[in-house]
Amino acid sequence: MNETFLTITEVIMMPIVAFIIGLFMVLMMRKLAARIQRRIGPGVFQPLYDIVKLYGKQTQISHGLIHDIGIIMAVGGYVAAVTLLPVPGMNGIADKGGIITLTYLLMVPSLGLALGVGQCANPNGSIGISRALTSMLAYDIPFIIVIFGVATHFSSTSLVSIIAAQQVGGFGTWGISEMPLLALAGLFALHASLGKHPFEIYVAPAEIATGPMVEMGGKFLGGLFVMQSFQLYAASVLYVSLFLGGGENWVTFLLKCFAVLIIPFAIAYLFPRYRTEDLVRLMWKWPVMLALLGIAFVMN
Amino acid sequence: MSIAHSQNLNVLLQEIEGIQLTFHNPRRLRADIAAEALPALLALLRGRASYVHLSAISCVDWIDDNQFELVYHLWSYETSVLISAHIRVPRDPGIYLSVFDIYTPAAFFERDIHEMFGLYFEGSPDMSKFILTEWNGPPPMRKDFDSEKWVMETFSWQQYHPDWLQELEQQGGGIVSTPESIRAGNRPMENKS
Amino acid sequence: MNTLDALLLISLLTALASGLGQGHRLIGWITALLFSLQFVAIMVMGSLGYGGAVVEASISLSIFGHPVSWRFDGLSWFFALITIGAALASSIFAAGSWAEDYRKHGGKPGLLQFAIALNVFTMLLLLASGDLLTLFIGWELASWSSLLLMMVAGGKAKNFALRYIVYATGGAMAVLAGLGIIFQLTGSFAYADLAAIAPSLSTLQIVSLSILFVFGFGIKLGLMPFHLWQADAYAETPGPGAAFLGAISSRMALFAIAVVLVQLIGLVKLINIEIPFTFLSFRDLLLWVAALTIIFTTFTALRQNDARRLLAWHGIGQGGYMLIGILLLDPLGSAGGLMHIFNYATYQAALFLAVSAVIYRTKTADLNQLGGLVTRMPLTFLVMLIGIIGLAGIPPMNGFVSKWLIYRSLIVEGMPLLFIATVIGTLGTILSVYKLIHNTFLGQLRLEHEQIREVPWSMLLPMLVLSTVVFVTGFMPGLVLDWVVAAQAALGIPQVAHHLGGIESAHGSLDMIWISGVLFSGFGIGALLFYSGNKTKHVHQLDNYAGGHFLTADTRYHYTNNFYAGLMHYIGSWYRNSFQWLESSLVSVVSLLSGFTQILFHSFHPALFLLITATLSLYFFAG
Amino acid sequence: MRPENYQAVNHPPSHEFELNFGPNHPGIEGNFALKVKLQGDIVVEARTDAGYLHRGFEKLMEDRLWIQNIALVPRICVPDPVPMEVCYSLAVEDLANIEVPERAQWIRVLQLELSRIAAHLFFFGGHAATTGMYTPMYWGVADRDLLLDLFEELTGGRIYSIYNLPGGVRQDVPEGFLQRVSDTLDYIDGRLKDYDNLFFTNQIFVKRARGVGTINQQQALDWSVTGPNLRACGLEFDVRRDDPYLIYPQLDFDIPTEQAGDALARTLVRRLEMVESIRIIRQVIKALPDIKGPLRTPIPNPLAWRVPAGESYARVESSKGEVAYYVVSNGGEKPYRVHIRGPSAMHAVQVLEKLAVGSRLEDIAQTIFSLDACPPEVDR
Amino acid sequence: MKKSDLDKVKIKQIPAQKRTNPFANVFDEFVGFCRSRSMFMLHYCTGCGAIELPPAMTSRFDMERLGIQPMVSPRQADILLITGYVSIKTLKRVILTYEQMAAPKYVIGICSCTVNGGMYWQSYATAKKLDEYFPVDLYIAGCMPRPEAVIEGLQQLMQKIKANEANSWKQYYKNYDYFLGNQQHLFGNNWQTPTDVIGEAETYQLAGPNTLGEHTKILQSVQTPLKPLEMKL
Repeated sequence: MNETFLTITEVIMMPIVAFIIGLFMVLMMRKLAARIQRRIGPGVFQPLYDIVKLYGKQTQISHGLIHDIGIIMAVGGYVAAVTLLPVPGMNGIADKGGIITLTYLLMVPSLGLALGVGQCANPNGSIGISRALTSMLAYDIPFIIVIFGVATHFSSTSLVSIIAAQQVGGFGTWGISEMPLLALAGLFALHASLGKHPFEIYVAPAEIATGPMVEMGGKFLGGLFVMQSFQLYAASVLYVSLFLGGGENWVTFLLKCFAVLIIPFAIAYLFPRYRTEDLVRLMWKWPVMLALLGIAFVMN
Repeated sequence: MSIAHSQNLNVLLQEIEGIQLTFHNPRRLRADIAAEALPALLALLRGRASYVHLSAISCVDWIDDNQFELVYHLWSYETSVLISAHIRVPRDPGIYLSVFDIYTPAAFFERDIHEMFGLYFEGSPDMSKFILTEWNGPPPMRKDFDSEKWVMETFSWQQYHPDWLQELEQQGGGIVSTPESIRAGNRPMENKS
Repeated sequence: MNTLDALLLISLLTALASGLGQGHRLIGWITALLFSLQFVAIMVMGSLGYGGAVVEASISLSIFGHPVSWRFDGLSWFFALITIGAALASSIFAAGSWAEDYRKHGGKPGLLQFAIALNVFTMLLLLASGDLLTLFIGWELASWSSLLLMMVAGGKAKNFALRYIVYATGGAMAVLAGLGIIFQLTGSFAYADLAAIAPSLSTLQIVSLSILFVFGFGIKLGLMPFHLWQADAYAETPGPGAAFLGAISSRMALFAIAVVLVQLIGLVKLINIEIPFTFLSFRDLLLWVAALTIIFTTFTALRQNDARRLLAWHGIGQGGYMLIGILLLDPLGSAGGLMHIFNYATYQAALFLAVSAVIYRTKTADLNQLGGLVTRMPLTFLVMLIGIIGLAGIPPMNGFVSKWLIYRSLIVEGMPLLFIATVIGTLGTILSVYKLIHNTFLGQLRLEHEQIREVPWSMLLPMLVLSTVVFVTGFMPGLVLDWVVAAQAALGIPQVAHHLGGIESAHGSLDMIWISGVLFSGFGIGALLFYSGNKTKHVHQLDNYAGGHFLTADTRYHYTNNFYAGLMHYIGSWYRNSFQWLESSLVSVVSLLSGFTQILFHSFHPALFLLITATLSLYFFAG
Repeated sequence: MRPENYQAVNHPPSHEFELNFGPNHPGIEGNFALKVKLQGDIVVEARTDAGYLHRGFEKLMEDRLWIQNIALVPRICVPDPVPMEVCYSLAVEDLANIEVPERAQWIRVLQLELSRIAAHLFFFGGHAATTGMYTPMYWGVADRDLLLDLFEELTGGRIYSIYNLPGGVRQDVPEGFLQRVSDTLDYIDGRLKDYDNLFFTNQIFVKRARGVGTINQQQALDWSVTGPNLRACGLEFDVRRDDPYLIYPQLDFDIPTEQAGDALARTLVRRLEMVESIRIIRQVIKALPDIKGPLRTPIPNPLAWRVPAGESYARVESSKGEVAYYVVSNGGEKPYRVHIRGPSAMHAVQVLEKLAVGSRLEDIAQTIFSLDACPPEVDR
Repeated sequence: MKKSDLDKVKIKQIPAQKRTNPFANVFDEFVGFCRSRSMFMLHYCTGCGAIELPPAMTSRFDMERLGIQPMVSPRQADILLITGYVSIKTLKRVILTYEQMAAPKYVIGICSCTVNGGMYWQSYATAKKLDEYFPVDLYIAGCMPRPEAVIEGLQQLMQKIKANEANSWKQYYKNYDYFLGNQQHLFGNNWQTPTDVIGEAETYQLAGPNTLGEHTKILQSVQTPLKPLEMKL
């Protein structure tokens, strides 16, 4: 009973923590972009202001119930997913799901968003979703190979035991030093899963007018902003848990999380976006090759 | 070079009946011809004299003569001479032939002229409205359409009368001319002088 | 008379009643009632699902001196439950308004009910088989009765059904030949005798037996090179029939494979047989056939523009998962494979019924001519939504649990490439099911569909019940896992450790109660956030962003055709080059063969023809 | 007057759907629209829709004095307004037989070329943004701002300078201005390397732009393509050299060309043109201090100036292509007729419609931007 | 309909309302502050003034430091920048765009043309007084205003929003009849946008005595009903 109570407390706490960290990750992204573009960039609380403002809109235009439900699913899916990601001191329900569950749970928000966008009856949105799903197909294949490699290496699908195994011997037992090829492939997949340039095919303002977001205003867009901060958090924490030994304590954990994201962000603002098929080709070529090589090393 | 070439061109152009050539300057040649002869001239210029570039088709509304003047500006990249072929067509019924089959870009200019002047080009690929899709009035570029009158009937104006301005005006300052006074022909500068 | 007798008797009665009373208006409801009686009967036998003792039928015959008998064990019960459940749902769906509409358009709903009832009866006979002879008899009866079901619609469906029976006859030949070999070796058709000599079989014998059985049964399952008949035949069957066929019919092959290959011959032997010049064992070959089935059919489904065909193609692919699961043989994988049969049946039936409901209202299944139906048929949408989440294997629906077991098992067994193949299949599924729901229910509503309404309750009820099952068994997979464990026990496979919420294991467990709970509380938080904003105002679809332009009612503003255009620029050429080449070559081979067979078939008396072929093959293999 | 109807109609069973690019769309340049019909992501039909920026310039100009119109013309092409002023002035000077003092001509060239560099920087930014690359846009627009500062210093206006009048230019270059121009050019010259690394040789950009919206030489001539777009097809035509105006014949500059005729070639031609413009301006900076003389040929009372009857067709090479003014005077205080030939009128309508058909949805925006069309030139 | 009748309608400033609950007030102020610090402007270049927006947005002046970002679709945007003259054709799109934006929405008229037609006062193609057709919060005069002026104007708007004074969007609902009348005067009586302004006003209790009137009657008599597609069982 006591254990259940503790778990429930953690399940409540983890999304809140994730959201706050996620906001700072969004801020870091925007600041980094601004610095590369030789600007000052937004203020510290800008991500929060945006979200509060969007939720505080007076008129909220919806295209129907599914439009609403889609956003609820998109936000809710991430709220649930982050409880599967162990952070220092809190395991949540990580031992009840494992990475495979997490991987598939992370598809719930995409599905929710896809449903909501579909209801809007805007072809821009539909094309955006078709591209988003295509890119998911593209980056999930290397990602899933990476997951397989990590799970095989640590002979567990539970993130808790994976992290514990990595923390045994410091840097030497981190995933990144034991499986560098998989870590590299994972970084590719992480970058693509964030949907930043050059993999930003589904927002593509000049082509499909921000795609899925096109009919989203007010709290709908606010939901997407919330979702974005969760997305950044989930992606970086997952990567940290798989390859960087998770968090020994909050300081190193946060350092690692933010450091992981700097790489894709720094690349993102220097490249245009790929065409859809080029993205698929790229993701199915290099990361898959790297990951397969990595698996070959892991399994021997 | 252009002078030497213009000799050849002159010979060539004599094939067109009733053509009048005037050199405005060495690179500007004006050709006045009858409306019926224009397609032949253009075909000749494009086919045999390297005038591949249709720079523009201009239309002038000579309302006093009750005629539209159409000017076809043709440019040759080889001879560097611009020929402006002038024709006149009657304002009523306002129909002329399209030269789209000779010069592709003519489609745009003809569509534009049809929209702005109401001059219809037979054989042009698309004579539907383009720029003025939401305009119901007469073709606006005709000289008999008074834009200003239409504007005065349709729109109202911002009231510019802050208190300090009213005071100034009582003292004889401020803006003394109004759109009405300008329309009446007295410009502010002349007023003062 | 025991419960099995009763079940078979009711089933026979159902078939007879629906066959005799075809013209009657109420025959649909009567059949549905009889199906529910069957359902009660199977429930009475429920102890089988929890490891109860085998139930023997009291009737036993002797054919040519070989005793034949029928009996039910955990595995049979598991399959029978799905069969009767699917039949019940389809039958109810087909009983009410659907039947009237179908009759109005020249169909014979009574015949459809009869065909389903006959299918159920023959499949129960197959499932109850107590020896190889009854297995074969049941197999043949089931094949021919599904032919009847496929032919109900007439017209184009007849051609597809004939194509099926050509394949099925080929499969039957192979099975017969396999039986011949076994009979040659053991001198009897009893399971026990085969199991007894199985350890002493030579490699060649095992390989030829396995090839014959896998080929014979695999045709019905739609395994890779022999999958071409299935999608068309299923898709052209009238809605509820397609739901029944799609849900369970081809899974009989899995039952047969499980019984013969896993239970009797023993899969371990196949693992030990190396294929020369490769790293693969014979089982790996079968696994790869299954994996390729998953990938090829799933990506073929992605290209379909007809809702029924899209689902039917997925049906073939999902069979691959089940086969992989069963062939994996470890507790997790086989549990996943077996559980997937149940899960798949529930959501596939729900999906086919939902598509039938859409067809019932709109008269089309063309994904390019639908759209925006969610406002008109919200419950059907809900059913389809739950169905596609299940089919795509996303939590919290049951499809995820069985797929999780298979993935987990593939990781444990260390089979990376197969794992990747199954995941590629899942991802492809997500893509195509979104296309299905988007093109049908989301997007722009067409004018001709403005006035349509939700389907009547007789049709909604089975759909809703099925989707409830999809959800509940996803939430509490332990319910099904109990039965799966019983089936595993019947097959003699080590049983998976489970509880109500899922799987407990040292290296990563699954607790769906927690996960669903957290997911739904996540949705709750999302909803809380969402409804903390001001209330929403719903707007018309024309009040939409169109680049700042006014959207006109005559603008077609629904993106449907070539939905994954970007992807197709890359893999589209693969379809053309490889898939189509494969298809066309297979089709030409098959048409050549079938033409040849047809000539024979028509020139001889069919029975004689079968006999001759059987004797020849017996002679060939035995001699 | 309702723009569209909302009366529901039955849609024929078709696989095509429509998308509106613009007027409010980041994939369109300015206030302009392109309606495309797509099958999957392939365009099967494209119709441009212009007139959102229509102000009736040609009508307005008939209603205003010769000199008043100078304030009007730069507004016809906002990103590159100077050629409009110069071209109108040239036409009027030709009509009125006014000789422009040499110093004024040099200053005009200086201003024209500065404007060309500014327009090209703006173009790169826009083109990069269509491919999702915002950094060149942020850099390019900011660097363009330095040139706008120069304009401001020279003319008083950042965008619309109203600096060229019939007869000459309004005022002399300020003290130290040429040095500042020179410094700015040095800066931009140095920045070009960064742009090359970031944008022009960026592999992903090259991959995306190559083969997009290809025009071959015959098509280019048939469709009256002009300016950099024409030169990207390998045709070395430039109004500055072929139909020279001002003091261009005295200047030493090359006309860069590319062969491919696609979006990449069009971008690279403009990149090379910037270098040539810098070269020209350096020559102007060198020569200008030695050229003395008045800045304007005085014209009679500009408010009652009657230009002799006649007609004139003046052409200027702007950053978009050939700008031409056809001015007709009947000897009155106001022009009788002014016809403006904006280069984009060809590029943005006919050429775009033809290039868009058969192209991919991904490439539409790139096609539009690589043509560097300026919608107000279409609408006028 | 006569124009003189239209001019008679006086538009009153709507005063900022305070709630009685002090916590609600604090909350409102916080939301108001967030609104002022996060303004998404619509990426719509209606006229030539748009040329000064990229400089204001990009590295030199960097609007994002004030929380101002360009957005693509009207649903996402808070500010509609009317950058210069609006031709009649554009005006229709602008009105549609304005109605599609989610309230609170703010309109800034940039350039002199939006005030009174500017130098195109004679033109048959451009609308003259922008605030006849929908309420405008702020004008930034100039031809064209420099980026500094644009940012200065935006900062003034921020102050107004923070003080809860930028409520002009409510006027559109409360005086819809007046604005619709002007629109009908220019576009003709069968003018209709796909948006349902009256319905919105009623849903959000923004309707006032002048929401409905003779012009909305004309609208209702000619309009094709565009009711939302509600779910039906």
